[in-house]
Amino acid sequence: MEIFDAVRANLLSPAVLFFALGLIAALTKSDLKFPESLYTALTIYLLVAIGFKGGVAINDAGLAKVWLPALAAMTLGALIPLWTYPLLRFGGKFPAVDAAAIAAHYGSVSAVTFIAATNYLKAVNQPYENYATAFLAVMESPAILVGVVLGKLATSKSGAPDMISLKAAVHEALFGRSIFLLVGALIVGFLCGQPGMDKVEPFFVTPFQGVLALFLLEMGLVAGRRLEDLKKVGPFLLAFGVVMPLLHGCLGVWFGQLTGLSLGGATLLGVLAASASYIAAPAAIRMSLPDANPTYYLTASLAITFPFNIALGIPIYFAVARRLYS
Amino acid sequence: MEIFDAVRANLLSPAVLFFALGLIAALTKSDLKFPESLYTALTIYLLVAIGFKGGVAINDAGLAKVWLPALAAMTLGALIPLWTYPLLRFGGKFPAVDAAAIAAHYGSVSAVTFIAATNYLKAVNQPYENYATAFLAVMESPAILVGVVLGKLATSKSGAPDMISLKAAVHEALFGRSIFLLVGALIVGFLCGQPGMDKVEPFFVTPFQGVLALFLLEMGLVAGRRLEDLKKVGPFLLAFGVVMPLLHGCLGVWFGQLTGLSLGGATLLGVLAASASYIAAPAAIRMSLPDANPTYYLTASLAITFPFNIALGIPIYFAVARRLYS
Amino acid sequence: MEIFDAVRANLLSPAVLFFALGLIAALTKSDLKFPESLYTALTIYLLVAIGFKGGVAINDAGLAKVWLPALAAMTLGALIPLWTYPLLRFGGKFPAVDAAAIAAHYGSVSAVTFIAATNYLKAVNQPYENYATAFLAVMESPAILVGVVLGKLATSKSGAPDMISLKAAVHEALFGRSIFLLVGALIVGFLCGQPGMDKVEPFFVTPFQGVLALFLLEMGLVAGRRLEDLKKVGPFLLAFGVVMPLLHGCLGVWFGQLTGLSLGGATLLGVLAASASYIAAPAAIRMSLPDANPTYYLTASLAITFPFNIALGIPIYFAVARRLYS
Amino acid sequence: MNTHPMKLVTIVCEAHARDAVTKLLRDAGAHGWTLFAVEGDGSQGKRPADIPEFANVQIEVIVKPEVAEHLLERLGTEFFPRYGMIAFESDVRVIRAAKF
Amino acid sequence: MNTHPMKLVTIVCEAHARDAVTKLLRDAGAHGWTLFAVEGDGSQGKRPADIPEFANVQIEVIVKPEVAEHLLERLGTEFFPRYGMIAFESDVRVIRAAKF
Amino acid sequence: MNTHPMKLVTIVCEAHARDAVTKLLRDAGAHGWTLFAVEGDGSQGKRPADIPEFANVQIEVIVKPEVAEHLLERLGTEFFPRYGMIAFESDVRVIRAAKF
Ligand SMILES: Nc1ncnc2c1ncn2[C@@H]1O[C@H](COP(=O)(O)O)[C@@H](O)[C@H]1O
Ligand SMILES: Nc1ncnc2c1ncn2[C@@H]1O[C@H](COP(=O)(O)O)[C@@H](O)[C@H]1O
Ligand SMILES: Nc1ncnc2c1ncn2[C@@H]1O[C@H](COP(=O)(O)O)[C@@H](O)[C@H]1O
Ligand code: NA
Ligand code: NA
Ligand code: NA
Repeated sequence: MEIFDAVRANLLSPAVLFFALGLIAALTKSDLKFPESLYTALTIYLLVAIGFKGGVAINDAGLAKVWLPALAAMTLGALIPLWTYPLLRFGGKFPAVDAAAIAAHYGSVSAVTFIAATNYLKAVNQPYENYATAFLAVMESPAILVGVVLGKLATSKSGAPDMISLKAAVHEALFGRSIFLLVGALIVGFLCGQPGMDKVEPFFVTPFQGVLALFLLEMGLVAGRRLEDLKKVGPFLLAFGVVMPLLHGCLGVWFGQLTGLSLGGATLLGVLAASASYIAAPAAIRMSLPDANPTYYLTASLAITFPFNIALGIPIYFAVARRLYS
Repeated sequence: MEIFDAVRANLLSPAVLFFALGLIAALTKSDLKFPESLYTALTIYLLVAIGFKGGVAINDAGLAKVWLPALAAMTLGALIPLWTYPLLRFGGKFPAVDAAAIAAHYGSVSAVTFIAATNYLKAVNQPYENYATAFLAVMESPAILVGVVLGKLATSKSGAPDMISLKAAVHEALFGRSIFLLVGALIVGFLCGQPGMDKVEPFFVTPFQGVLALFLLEMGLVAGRRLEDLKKVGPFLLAFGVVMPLLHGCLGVWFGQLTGLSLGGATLLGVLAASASYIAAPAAIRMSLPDANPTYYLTASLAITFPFNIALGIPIYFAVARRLYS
Repeated sequence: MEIFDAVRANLLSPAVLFFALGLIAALTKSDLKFPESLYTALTIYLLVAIGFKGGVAINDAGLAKVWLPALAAMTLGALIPLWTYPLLRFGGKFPAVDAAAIAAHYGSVSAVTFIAATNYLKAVNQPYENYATAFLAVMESPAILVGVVLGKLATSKSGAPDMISLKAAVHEALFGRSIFLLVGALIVGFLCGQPGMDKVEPFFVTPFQGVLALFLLEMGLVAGRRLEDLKKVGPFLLAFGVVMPLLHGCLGVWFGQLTGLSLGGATLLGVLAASASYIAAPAAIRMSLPDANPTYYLTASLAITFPFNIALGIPIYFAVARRLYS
Repeated sequence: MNTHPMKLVTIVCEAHARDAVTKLLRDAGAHGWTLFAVEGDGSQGKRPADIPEFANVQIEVIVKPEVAEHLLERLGTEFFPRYGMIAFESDVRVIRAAKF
Repeated sequence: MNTHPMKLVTIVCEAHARDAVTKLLRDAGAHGWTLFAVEGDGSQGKRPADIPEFANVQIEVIVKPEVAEHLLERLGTEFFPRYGMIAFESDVRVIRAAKF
Repeated sequence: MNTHPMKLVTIVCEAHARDAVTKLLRDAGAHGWTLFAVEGDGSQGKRPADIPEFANVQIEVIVKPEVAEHLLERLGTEFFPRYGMIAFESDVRVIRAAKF
């Protein structure tokens, strides 16, 4: 039964095992802690490395190949909040602003989940379009903007204009650190092309998988510390955090096939659609929708969806893609 | 005269020279300082790398080979406090709680000293059992627990139950960050085996020696800043910090031979026995024996025994092992 | 037209493009920020790596080859303040203490500019003396000391002896973190030679160019945040920050040729002469000439001369050297 | 040295509120501020500062009494409903009153 | 905005005492605390914070006067004999007294 | 626990002034100090603490009233003309007055 094997292969990879180790450290109340500056440093490294690699790949492949699936990815990201918002609002009985905030997170993407997926594909020797990073880059912002607009429409009366200005949201969604690093490195990589890659490959590519393993140890710690918040968010959000990714994952894979991506590329688009942002979206939402309760969207994306995708989601979306492409 | 050559080879290695550079920086009051988060990051890297490597090695060798010498290592670690405690108490006239605290440090081990020793053996082309890391892992906790118990028996009357609970000591000795990282990475490595190693080798193995050199620069700074405390601890502890390692080193080498280790493996067991903990033990002791004076055990392990082992101890134990095995 | 090509080749390198990305991040007020400890960690890595590499190179080449050009470099560094000081004092109408402070910065050197230049030469396949790092090492301090003396002569009356002691300046100029790391690693490399290099090469050499690219991203951020200070310093200092480097660059190239350096080596000596310190000098000057206004010297070296050299200066000095050597 | 009475207003809030708060300080008429990262625990749960989303900052600002009054006013009405935070004022004596 | 008088208790102690102190705060009835790493110098020598074993933390806690009293009491008797530390209280005025 | 009145002198200054200030504290008769890195904004512009050259430190020192007086005196005359900084004092009550 292929899904089972796919999952098993994933669970025994260093990255996932180190993530589990981090979870255990948090649950056993070990005093193990990564300094915040180490977390930030690793984030910067991963975003710059993946962005640069993707840019070089676009340079190799040519924009002609990239624009269509990229457009599809962008559209998908922008659309997701349109059904997750009403679902949360009326199905989950969430306040409008919270529903909008959560919707923004699930329309946006998680770079680390994407990176873990590329490593998984490498491990199972499944080729994929290296320029897929471009999809990651274009999917991060749109959903955030859509979500903020939805939230504004619902909270248009309340005061404190200085904080609820849409402008801030747009700026944060376009120049926030994670998006800026990713898109910036992508452009740098695109301008340098292969000659530039030859210079920096030993730093940005060769040790990449090991760095990811170390980073996932930290992410396990971070997610583990949030597990107690699961009680606070209620059963609906719990189910939402697992079911929606499965749904969006299939949708993403299907979009990938429609736009002519390979089996690997479609899997990655599925992973992106299924993933929920926990860096870009929280920062932008906190600034532009301060009335939304962070416990909801952070717990959902960080403590539910992220671990689910890392452990089970990725191989599942891959199996789905295999089914679809066979 | 072989000891002399062994020492000379050691003193001209980058690791030891950078350690000396750090000492000089501290003594010349240079404003050179590593941020604490860099120290923590390097510690995490070294522990995870060595643990993972060891786990993969155990997976290769099979547990059958490992358990006996590991048991011997563990026993040795647990026994050391039983003679160092009375020696400090009655020979050194130390208060019971301080004697127990210091004894715990010398029964436990220093991961960095162990790592430096493996690098030394590589440099002199002396093969050793890669799974020796298992000995490091199992030797860290037992002596701490024994030391804490000894300390408790001596201070059983005094108040503040919340702090002096043995439970805290056990938890710290088993889930403290250094032990948790080492054992955790060991298990991860064991589960992944060689396929996992292939993925992360360029990060956890290839640059390892260079990272160690940089870390020892920092350790030189740290140790150098403590040198002025040497005055405070008195001649007995000074002698203790040099003589006991030599004694325990020979003991460890001998245990290694008895349990069928190779020349290299026996040297490492000697190094472990000779080394004194300065990460795991101080944290555990400070929490479970707060009445013990940190100046004693930190100065002894950090400012006396650690530099001695790095510069002279390692090659000496190796020479001793060579003598024993010839 | 060769200068144009030389500049173009430089502008499309990852290092320079990442520097530009950092500038853009600062100008667009992105919330991208490197933790200070990451900046410090990268600085330590770059200084130790370049120093160690240089030391090994001196060990290979032998001191006989190195001493003459090194002496020339040192002299040049010490002389530069002698004409920049009066120029700033009387031409720029700067207070004596500020003129002295700025002069010290331009006589001293920027390690990062030097490193960027070595990478540029690698990129254009221009061989150079690896021991050129020695020139970097010996040029950092002399100008600082000369500058401090000039400043003292001008402010000899004013109070607070504890701060204006020349002793502090000398100590800072010789044991300040950047100089200490560079010279220390140089000596360590010299003592280890190639056998030591073999051990640490995968960490200190292989990923070096990639680390530099990441560091220049941060330097772009840092420099970008200072651009608003350009208004405060006035047109004279603006011109000074661009014209003097060109002048000193040619002078350095010429000194290089006189002392028998290769085309590559002469270029590097030019770069060193043209560069202005922003780590060693500011620290030393702030302590020994506290009455000097940091806005002047920091803006000049960090926001004017550093970006100019990284983007245009380096290829220009190289083109000049090519002209001179053809 | 003659010292001058001023108010020190201390704010501890989540890192994401940083820009909004510092903007408020400027609007309220503060001439400067000091800020640093802190961990914390409170009614909204632990802030271990392991990632920016769970980090706190402590902001200290020295202002004239009337500015402090106005500042706390706005913090209480605009910020407290939205952010996990505390704010308090205390009496200090500064040198160089002109700076504040 | 009407403010309410409270006590700010500040504790500077070695990092290894952190858990013991925060536990004490809870026991003594504090509803929260703020903590950050500091360097220091004192009777027990320099604390350069180069490694955790030589790091300090500063803990700030706002409590009702009677809680402050009790807190300092226990710090003085249980902690001062064991740890390198200082502790002091000062008067502050908070908004939202209910939080404390 | 009986507490003893003391002065808390707080100094925020550029990181490069650190050694000069701590030396002054010793000279003035302080028995210890606490220090940590901070960001800031003020009359001399932003101090984002991105590099040491643009970093601030906050130094807290508890001293007897007369020492505080003397300390602020020297800070105002020797340091304020040279460094970007602020300094202020406040009243605190310590336990173990002997330490200060
Ligand atoms: N009683 C207190 N004393 C000191 N700091 C507090 C206190 N209560 C809350 N804080 C700080 O204020 C932050 C937000 O508080 P809260 O909104 O109650 O979670 C906490 O994370 C703490 O850093
Ligand atoms: N007079 C003081 N002013 C401010 N902080 C102090 C003072 N004395 C001690 N400290 C802080 O308290 C810590 C422990 O003090 P001690 O037990 O005297 O070594 C020191 O490391 C400093 O951080
Ligand atoms: N009003 C204020 N409140 C709090 N901190 C201040 C204030 N003014 C200045 N500072 C701090 O003191 C440092 C130096 O101030 P200045 O010399 O005015 O630039 C600033 O970087 C801030 O950290
Ligand atoms: Na998504
Ligand atoms: Na031992
Ligand atoms: Na120069």
